[in-house]
Amino acid sequence: MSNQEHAMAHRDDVGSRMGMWLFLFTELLLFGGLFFLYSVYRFVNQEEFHIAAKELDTIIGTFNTAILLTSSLTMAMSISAIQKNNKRLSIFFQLITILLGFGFMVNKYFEWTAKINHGIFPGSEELLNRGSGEILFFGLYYVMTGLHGLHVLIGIFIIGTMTWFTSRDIITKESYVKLEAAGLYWHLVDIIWIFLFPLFYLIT
Amino acid sequence: MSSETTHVSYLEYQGRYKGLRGWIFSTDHKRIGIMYLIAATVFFAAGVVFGFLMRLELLYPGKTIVSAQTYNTFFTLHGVIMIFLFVIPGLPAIFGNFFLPILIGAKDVAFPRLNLLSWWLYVIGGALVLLSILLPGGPADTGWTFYIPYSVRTGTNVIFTVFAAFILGFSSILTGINFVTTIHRLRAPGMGWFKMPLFTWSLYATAWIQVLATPIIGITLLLIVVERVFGVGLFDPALGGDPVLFQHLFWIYSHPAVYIMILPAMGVVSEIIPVFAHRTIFGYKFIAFSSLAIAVFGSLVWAHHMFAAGMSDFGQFVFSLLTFLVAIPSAIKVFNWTATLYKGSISLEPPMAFALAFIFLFSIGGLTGVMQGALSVDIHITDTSFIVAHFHYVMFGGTGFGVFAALHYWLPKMFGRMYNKKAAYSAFWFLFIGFNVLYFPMFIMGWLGMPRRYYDYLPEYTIYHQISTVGSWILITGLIIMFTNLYLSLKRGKKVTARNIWGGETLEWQIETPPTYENFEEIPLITEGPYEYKDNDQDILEEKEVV
Amino acid sequence: MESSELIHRPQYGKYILVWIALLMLTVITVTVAGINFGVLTLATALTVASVKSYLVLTVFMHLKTEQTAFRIFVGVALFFIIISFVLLFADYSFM
Amino acid sequence: MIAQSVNYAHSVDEAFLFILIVSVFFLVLITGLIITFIIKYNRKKNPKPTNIHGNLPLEILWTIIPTVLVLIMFWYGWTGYKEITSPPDDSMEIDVTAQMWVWKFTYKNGITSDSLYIPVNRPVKAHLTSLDVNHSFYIPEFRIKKDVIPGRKNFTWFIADKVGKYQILCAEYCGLNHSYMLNKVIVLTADEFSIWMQEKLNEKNNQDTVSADNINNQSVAK
Ligand code: HEA
Ligand code: HEA
Ligand code: CUA
Ligand SMILES: [Cu+2]
Repeated sequence: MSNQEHAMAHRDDVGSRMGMWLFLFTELLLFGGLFFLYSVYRFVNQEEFHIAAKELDTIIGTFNTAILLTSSLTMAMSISAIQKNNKRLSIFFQLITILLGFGFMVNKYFEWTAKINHGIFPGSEELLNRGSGEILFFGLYYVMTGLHGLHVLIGIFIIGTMTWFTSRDIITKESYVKLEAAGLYWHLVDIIWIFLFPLFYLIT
Repeated sequence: MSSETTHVSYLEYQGRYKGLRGWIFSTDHKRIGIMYLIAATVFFAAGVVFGFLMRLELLYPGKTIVSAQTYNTFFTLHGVIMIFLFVIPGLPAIFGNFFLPILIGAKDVAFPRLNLLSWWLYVIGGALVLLSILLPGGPADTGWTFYIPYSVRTGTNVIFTVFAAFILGFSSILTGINFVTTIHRLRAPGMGWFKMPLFTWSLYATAWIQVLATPIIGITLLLIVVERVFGVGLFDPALGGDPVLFQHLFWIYSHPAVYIMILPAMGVVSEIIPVFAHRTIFGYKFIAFSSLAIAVFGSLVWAHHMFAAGMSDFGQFVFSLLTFLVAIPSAIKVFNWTATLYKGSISLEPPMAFALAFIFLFSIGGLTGVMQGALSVDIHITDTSFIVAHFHYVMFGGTGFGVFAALHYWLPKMFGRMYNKKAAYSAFWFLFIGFNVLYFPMFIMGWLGMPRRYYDYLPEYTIYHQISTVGSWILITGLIIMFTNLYLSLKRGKKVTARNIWGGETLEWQIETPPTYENFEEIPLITEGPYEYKDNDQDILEEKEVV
Repeated sequence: MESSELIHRPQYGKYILVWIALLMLTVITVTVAGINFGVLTLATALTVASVKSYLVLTVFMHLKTEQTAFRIFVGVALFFIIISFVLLFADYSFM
Repeated sequence: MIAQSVNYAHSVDEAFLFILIVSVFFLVLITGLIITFIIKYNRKKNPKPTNIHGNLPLEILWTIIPTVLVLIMFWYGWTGYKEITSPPDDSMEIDVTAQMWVWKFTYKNGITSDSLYIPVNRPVKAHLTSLDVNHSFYIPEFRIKKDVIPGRKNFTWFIADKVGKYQILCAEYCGLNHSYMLNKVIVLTADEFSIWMQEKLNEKNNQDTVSADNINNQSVAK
């Protein structure tokens, strides 16, 4: 498109990253709204939040934290690799990142189904019989981890696209700002998990 | 690129696509601005019709033209359309898109394709709102505030409307991201922060609010959907939720949003006043910084919409105090604009008339806003038509007249055609008088205890309602004259080729009329501030003379 | 782009160190949560989470080596979240 | 100005009046200046404009003056609000229940009523409960309004100081018949009020006995 000419006439990597950071803020505040909800409800229903949190599996949570942290590492390394012009290694790291992302989701899947099999899901009879604090806790649990899971899936998709770009030499040593942006996104998803984890699994 | 193409105006320029597709797939900021103008006008027309019908209904107590349910959907649609489809995107998306890059000496915004995406999201969101009218269940009847629990209980198409607002939110965010990055990265060489035109400053402050506050309403509206579809109890009091918390989250965005609406209009006024006073602006830095101050303070006062909801006393105290402080930067702007007229050489062209009307109407709106900030007073007037009057004064008298001013100021530049000035003046007077006749009685009614969102009312308020309805007819007459005049000018108005129609000193007046596809043949080198008016004989510098 | 070359020196070693630190912090926070500290539990959990985020932000996300504007941006965003939070609790903590 | 029929109405109105006066002053000042400048520095009369970039003392002046004024306004509003929210301990307590789209008033002795009957010059504290969505309890002449929100324990209070009938409105949008969710406060003298209450009590006792009779009759019939 000739329109692109004047946009592409000069490339501005700093500008691209700046745009990405601004977008990350909107993601952060999207979750921010949920964190506001969480903190108010927790403040009002401290006891019941404690009781409810006991039912979440700390081991799965910890395991998933480790997975995401590791995936952040491989993501960062894939950028280093492309900077060193090591295309193969970069793709390798990206694939590992994707794999870890899927691992995270598989864990999530088992965690959620276990809860649902215990009859704990929004609107379930089991849950409605409990105190309102517990209803809120699990409501928030599903919404927040659900939204986070959705972001992991989106992240996987984006990184997948980047892998494809890398293999097609669209992302190269000279021009890798797209990969950086994908990385920023992935790290943000990680940061959100860093907060979700203690707030849901560790407050027993 | 050959020198030939550089001289083709953006209207005639042929890219990869031709005809209509050359517009709806164009990433040129100017074309996107025009497309926003067209789309916004369509949605705006829908909003106006609902407003007009509401006034008709209120002409007499009891049923006049529609049922209560229909009336309730009217004010909801009216509010949603006006807020999310008109005043929020209005100035930034139309005139910001068109002029921001030009004002800072750039060829386009930082992310042209994102810009196009944002337009598409806008149109899709708008279409969803209109679609909700046609679908079974009927349009939402919650008011534009979507307060829970009612918004979860009603059987109407709330999900649609809410989802539309969510999409529109993202459109707005993308515009914000684009503008912040553009202003940081694409200023022409030499254009320091304090050489930027004030419209740019106001867009910058606005863009930050768009980026930071909008996601909060995004998630809040999404939760309504989640609550309705999955029955997750997050706000439902039956499940332990807190409806007031919903209000907090709603207003954390929606109060700053009112500054998304007004800041760009203030920017427009700051452009127009020095041009038509033919002198430099008074207190440039104060106006620039007050935009930022409004953005910052504006984020801290949201709960003044909830003074009757039962917050803690400490909450009431803090939010009331902060509300009063947010009035100060606005006051600073008003004083500086007034001072800019001093010792000017004022020509009252149509844009100037609208800009001055803006100051007057916005002051009334703002000062009544200050009344609402006072706790004891607000308890009495909250949720009455006093509030309705307040926000029409600021949104319509403020932003609306700001848009009118911008239209009359920039349209000749955008299309190279001049409108009929006589018609413009008569439209102005109809609008100005009609406006006050329409909304001023609402202050009185409100103080006397007429609640808002009332389909029917007690007989003692009849007279005020009738005056108000007559006002709406005057206003709409003005509106029709104005739009007809502007529309006709595009078809057969006098051709304008002069670069500088009004004698402005900002960059858009230094390029061709209408602008070429690339805006600038060569990126200019900026050496001085935007409102220098070097030709004026005496050049009194800062702090030399007391007014 | 000159500056960005300079900013993004490949640094596997540093990344791995950070990764180890992050895992250790996770272990710490999980262990601490096991012991009952009362009110302090939440405080420690959040402090550890903040330290972890700081590491991710500065090293993985290169905030440390980006232009100053980026750090100001992050400051602005955090300020907005924190002040909103504080004001929200200006209502709720005094109910 | 709207009738004042409650103890603190005057302080609300005073705050309003103060802000109104300041506002009118500034509005007139600004409009006046604008019009004067338009006339005096018209293009025809004053073809040579003068550039004035700014004036620091003036900026400081017009920042400080509004700030001070605004703080005074705030204080007016806040002290008035304190009055509105601090009921005396000996208030008569009434439960107000809102439901789409009716009000119900329940007295401490179990008597219920559709309109709010209260004695004059006696503090009344109204506890507000909603059975469905948000409503708002509004009596313009009393300058009170408080949202009635499900799951929240809101209250409001007042001392009506004039006998008479006043309008109750619902001021928070609550659906179809929001604008018909009206009723009256009927302020009676202390004597009238106890007579009314006595009648209500008798009525209730009668009803109780009548319904008790009904049940007896039915069981007899069986
Ligand atoms: C463009 C939009 C816009 C703007 C700019 C404003 C500006 C302001 N608004 Fe308004 N407001 C709305 C749109 C806007 N508002 C809307 C839409 C609602 C209702 C939403 C709903 O419920 O549906 C609302 C409701 C609203 C309320 C809630 C009322 C209620 O529901 O109970 C309050 C309360 O404090 C308020 C206050 C203010 C204040 C203090 C300002 C200030 O920023 C004003 C500052 C300006 C001035 C003060 C005037 C200029 C200055 C001078 C002339 C100098 C002299 C001044 C002094 C000495 C003070 N507004
Ligand atoms: C900018 C916002 C905006 C605008 C312009 C208007 C315009 C009008 N409004 Fe308003 N109104 C709202 C925003 C707006 N409204 C909102 C948010 C609510 C609250 C909804 C709720 O309670 O949930 C409301 C509610 C509301 C009510 C109260 C309903 C109730 O509480 O029962 C009434 C009643 O009369 C009313 C009347 C009108 C009329 C007659 C018009 C107009 O029809 C008058 C005619 C319009 C014009 C003459 C032109 C204006 C032109 C422009 C602003 C610029 C055009 C430029 C371009 C398209 C480029 N509106
Ligand atoms: Cu009840 Cu409105
Ligand atoms: Cu507000």
